[in-house]
Amino acid sequence: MYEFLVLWRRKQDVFNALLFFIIVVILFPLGVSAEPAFLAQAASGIIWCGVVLSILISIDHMFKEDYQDGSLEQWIVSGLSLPLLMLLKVMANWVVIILPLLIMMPLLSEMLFMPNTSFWALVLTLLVGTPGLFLIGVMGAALTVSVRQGTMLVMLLILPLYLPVLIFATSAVQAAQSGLPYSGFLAMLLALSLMSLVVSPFMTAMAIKASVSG
Amino acid sequence: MYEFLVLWRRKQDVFNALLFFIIVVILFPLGVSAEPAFLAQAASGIIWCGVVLSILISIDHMFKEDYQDGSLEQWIVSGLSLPLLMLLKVMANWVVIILPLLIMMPLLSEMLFMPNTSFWALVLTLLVGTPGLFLIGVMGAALTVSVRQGTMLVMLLILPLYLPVLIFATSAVQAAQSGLPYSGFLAMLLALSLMSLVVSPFMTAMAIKASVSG
Amino acid sequence: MSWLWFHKLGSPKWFFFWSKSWALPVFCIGCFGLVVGLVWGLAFAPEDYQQGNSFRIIYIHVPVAMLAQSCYLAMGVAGLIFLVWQMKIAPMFIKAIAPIGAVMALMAMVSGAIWGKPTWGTWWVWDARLTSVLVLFLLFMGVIALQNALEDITLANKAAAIMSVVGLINLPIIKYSVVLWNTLHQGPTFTITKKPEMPAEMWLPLLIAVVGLYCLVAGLLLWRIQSEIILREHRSNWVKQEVMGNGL
Amino acid sequence: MQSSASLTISDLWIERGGNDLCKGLSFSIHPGEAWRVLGGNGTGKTSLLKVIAGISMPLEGEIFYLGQNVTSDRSPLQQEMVYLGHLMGVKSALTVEENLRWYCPERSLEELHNVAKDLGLFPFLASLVKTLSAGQQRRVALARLWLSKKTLWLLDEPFASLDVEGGVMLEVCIQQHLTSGGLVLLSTHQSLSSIIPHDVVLQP
Amino acid sequence: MQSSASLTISDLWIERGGNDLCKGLSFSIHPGEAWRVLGGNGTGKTSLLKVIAGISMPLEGEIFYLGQNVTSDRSPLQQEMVYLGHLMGVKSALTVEENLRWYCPERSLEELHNVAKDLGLFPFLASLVKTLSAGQQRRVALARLWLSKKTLWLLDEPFASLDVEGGVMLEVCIQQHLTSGGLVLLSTHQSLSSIIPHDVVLQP
Amino acid sequence: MAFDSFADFLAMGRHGVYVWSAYGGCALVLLLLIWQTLSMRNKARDTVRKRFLRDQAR
Ligand code: HEM
Ligand SMILES: Nc1ncnc2c1ncn2[C@@H]1O[C@H](COP(=O)(O)OP(=O)(O)OP(=O)(O)O)[C@@H](O)[C@H]1O
Ligand SMILES: Nc1ncnc2c1ncn2[C@@H]1O[C@H](COP(=O)(O)OP(=O)(O)OP(=O)(O)O)[C@@H](O)[C@H]1O
Ligand SMILES: [Mg+2]
Ligand SMILES: [Mg+2]
Repeated sequence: MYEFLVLWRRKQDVFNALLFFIIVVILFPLGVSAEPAFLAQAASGIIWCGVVLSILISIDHMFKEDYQDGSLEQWIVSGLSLPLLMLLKVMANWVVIILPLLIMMPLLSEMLFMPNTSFWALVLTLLVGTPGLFLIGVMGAALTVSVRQGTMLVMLLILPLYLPVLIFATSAVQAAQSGLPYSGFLAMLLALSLMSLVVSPFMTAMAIKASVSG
Repeated sequence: MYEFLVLWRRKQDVFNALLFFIIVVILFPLGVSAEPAFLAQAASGIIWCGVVLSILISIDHMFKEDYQDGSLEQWIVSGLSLPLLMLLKVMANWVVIILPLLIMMPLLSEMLFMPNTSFWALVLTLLVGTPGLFLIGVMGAALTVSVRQGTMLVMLLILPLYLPVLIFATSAVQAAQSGLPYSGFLAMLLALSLMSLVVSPFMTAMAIKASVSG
Repeated sequence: MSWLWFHKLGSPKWFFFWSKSWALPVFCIGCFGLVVGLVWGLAFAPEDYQQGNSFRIIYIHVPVAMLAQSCYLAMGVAGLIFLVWQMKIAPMFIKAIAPIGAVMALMAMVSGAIWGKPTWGTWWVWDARLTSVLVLFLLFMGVIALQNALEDITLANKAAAIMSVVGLINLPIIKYSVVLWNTLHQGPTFTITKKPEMPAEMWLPLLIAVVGLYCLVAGLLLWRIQSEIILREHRSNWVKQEVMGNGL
Repeated sequence: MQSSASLTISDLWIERGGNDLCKGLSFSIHPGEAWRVLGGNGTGKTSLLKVIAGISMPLEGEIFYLGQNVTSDRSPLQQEMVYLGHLMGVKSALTVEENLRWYCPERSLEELHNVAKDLGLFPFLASLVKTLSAGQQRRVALARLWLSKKTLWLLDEPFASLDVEGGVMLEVCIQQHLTSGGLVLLSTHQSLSSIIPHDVVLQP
Repeated sequence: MQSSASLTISDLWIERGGNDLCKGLSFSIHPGEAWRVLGGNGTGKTSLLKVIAGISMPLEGEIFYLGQNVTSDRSPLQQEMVYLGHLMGVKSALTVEENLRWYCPERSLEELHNVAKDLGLFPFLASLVKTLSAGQQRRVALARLWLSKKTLWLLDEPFASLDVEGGVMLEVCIQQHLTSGGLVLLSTHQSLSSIIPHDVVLQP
Repeated sequence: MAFDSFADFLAMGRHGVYVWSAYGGCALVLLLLIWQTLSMRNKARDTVRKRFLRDQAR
């Protein structure tokens, strides 16, 4: 898919997404408290908040350029299945943004003094939960694509939908931390991701169509 | 100044900046821990991190549109003092984004169980510190204005420079919280803001010129 | 004093030929010094009574940490020179030194982290020195990312110079602020005013290793600047001659 | 009437921002015909083309393609149509070659290079589109026409920012497309060298 | 020679992306003269205008305005110049009226309204520019010319996306500007009705 | 010599893993940097040479 090509051209951005995430993770110890005990307790929450914020920021740009250079018009006109295109685009973005992030995870968990018990839970929640975040996010991005400077608007629309994911994920990690089973939370996350997989491509396609024809 | 007019047209965005900030502040209790004792300790740090992130996000857009519609070219050609224009633009943005935020402050400090002792310290640090954040931020925004999807790049460039402000501000609030004098920290913040006031407009103007002529 | 050397230094052609004769010797001296310093430090220096043999990491840790800081200093000065005098060589210098500096900062963090495990019990703490090296690393990465993101060469030159100067102004502030915020790390061994507290057998190899690494990096830097010059001045006749001959 | 025409617009009513742009507009395009949409600035040429392309919806009226009503489901039309709007859909972060391959993945690299040569883009194949001049960017978009095998061309001011040579090339290309039975609907302000006999005139 | 000419370009050498666009270009524009920059797509018309406007820098060469060397310090030139590029500097998030007031704060509201009437923009004074058609947006940018009292006009393809009526209006406006002693330098691909006797031709 | 035997030298007290991994990591990175620098120089020379030959051919 050429989507990858476009992303590859912007490999710099991918790299930047990663660095942004790292920076958020740095910001918290510095701004709030740097004591290992505090950080160990807050680590998974901080990482998840960082992930949510990076996704929010990168997702907002997903259709902006395509809108401004007229590519969205071309997609609509092309007769290809718009929902499918959306899905591919989301997948490409997910791979490119989340994968490097997962690779960084051991390093970050060390920097935040995260206990080993919860590390794998964190990785699992990220794997299962982030596709949902992306899928929910694109709906917002599609709705606001015709609004210049829509970043904030996207966030406003999306964040309430992100809260359940965030809550389930951090609950899972906390359960793992105290030695409880957390597969229930993971199942909930998976369910959320699957649900958005069903709903999101169609909603996104509809939103894109509405934005472009407006 | 018409800068205000453009901003006023986008009052939705201003409103959104505010809401983004509120959402960040909500995200943390949910993601990390909602215990009052924990929150009271972390409140000022969370609020400052929220402020830093909102400024980062809104600052990235500051010149994008002006670049894309050719206004930056017109500014350069107009023969007006570019550093002065930059300063005015920063001022307009600061007023529009920080003022509502300050108005929200009592509400948020209540929500995060912030002790009264440190409330005024927080407000003062925000008043004194945020102009510096804006002034530092525009330099990054000006440097990356010709890069599409430069958000992440801006953050990477700017955030290391934001750390001192963040550290002095939270130190001030923590000093206030434990009843110590914090005017020294405030003076440092003021010094930082003043220094960036001297350096930033010129650097920004230079960066804008370089970006447009490229 | 004549300013001639300054203008000469600014001319890529002059710099190229000047550096061509210096790069290899400096690099070799550097390698030699580093090897001598490290072998001495690793095998012959006495054991530290507190930390045992883990302290031997100092012979690589301190040189790279010092280099990281010096590289930023040099980069910032080059940026300043470019902004004030438009010296042609300065942006090439920045382009060449930024990756070296980033690597040095990274090595300082890695060697420090490995040292931290036996002495402090963790790989990482949020301490002033460590945080400021991390920030240093991010500043280097910022300059590199900026140069990569901007295709237009004149813009990339200016932007990188502005960024390095701004970082240079901020570096002492960052340092001061993090020191104020949290200090755990050891103070400096070498100061101009005081003699080191370690025994000479311990600090002498360190000094040799530091000087060696400086020379090694200087050699690398000259080579990198040379390749930058070749790429940027590819249309001038002397580059053609240089490239078609086998001088390189 | 509908049977012999490939594209039939019947009784179209378009409204933008509360103003009627056209009401009761009807015309048919037969194979080998080119139609020109004429009208001053703001009379609704772009809006009309967008409605036919299926990007926006008409208030009333129907569109038939090969006798089939495609007003609500454009898929039969879309597979045989190229639309080139004011925004050209060229990715400025990609190089010229990557853009062409993105739009015409079924064409061989050699074909792409030939077209690029014809359009004077060959030396710029590896340049990012955003560094090209306005006319060169337009040429990149036009390369799609050269390469496409679609029947219906909807072109919104295709001559904009092209130089004289480029304009002649485009006219020749349209002529060829018509002789091979294609349909062309284009909007323009320039007086073309009489290759286009049919006009839709929009009143302000 | 320099003394009688208002704008003198001497020995200009412009380079973009490693290619020379022009080398040793010299010409002078005298008061009351209009010059046209001609050349195919990508020959460097836009680049030339940008260099004269002071947006980018030439590799070599000098620019004189009223006998004064303004190559490195454009401020004397800038105060008497309007530059209209491919990007028009029109704020699409503002209404037409707000745009005009933004650019010409010294003009009265009545004058603005009169110009808007002339350009057919009066009904759209309160519409956001982004909802206007391409030609209407161009007209908003042109309103600046009508309203400005600057001497030197640098226009990059000002006729783009204007309809015939708009083009005639612009030509008349340029003519008036010339008779009042103004200087015009414009790039275009269209053949104008002979109002412009002087050409700078750029070779590819 | 601060060590009695070569094995002692490798063991570094109890800290062999740390010392040697630190040195190994740094040596690796340093060698990579040197290699990259030299290859960059060669690549620069080759591209310029190729460009020159191409221009000559035209
Ligand atoms: C990631 C972790 C670390 C980083 C980023 C770091 C960074 C630095 C820096 C920037 C210097 C200053 C070099 C100079 O300019 O003199 C330094 C020196 C030094 N570090 Fe570290 N360090 C780290 C961990 C450690 C650990 C764990 C130890 C041992 C307990 C240690 C011991 C020393 C010593 C003894 C010096 C020499 C002080 C001097 O002579 O200046 N460092 N380090
Ligand atoms: N930022 C840039 N980086 C690299 N090359 C550039 C840049 N801008 C322009 N060029 C190149 O300079 C040449 C001239 O561009 P310019 O925009 O001046 O042409 P033009 O004469 O205005 O053409 P048109 O009629 O198509 O508008 C083009 O070949 C283009 O590729
Ligand atoms: N999104 C929109 N919202 C409101 N009004 C719109 C919108 N888009 C277009 N219009 C209005 O519709 C009218 C026709 O616009 P259109 O772009 O179709 O004109 P056009 O014939 O293409 O003109 P031009 O020759 O200038 O390109 C204009 O008056 C414009 O203000
Ligand atoms: Mg139109
Ligand atoms: Mg042009």
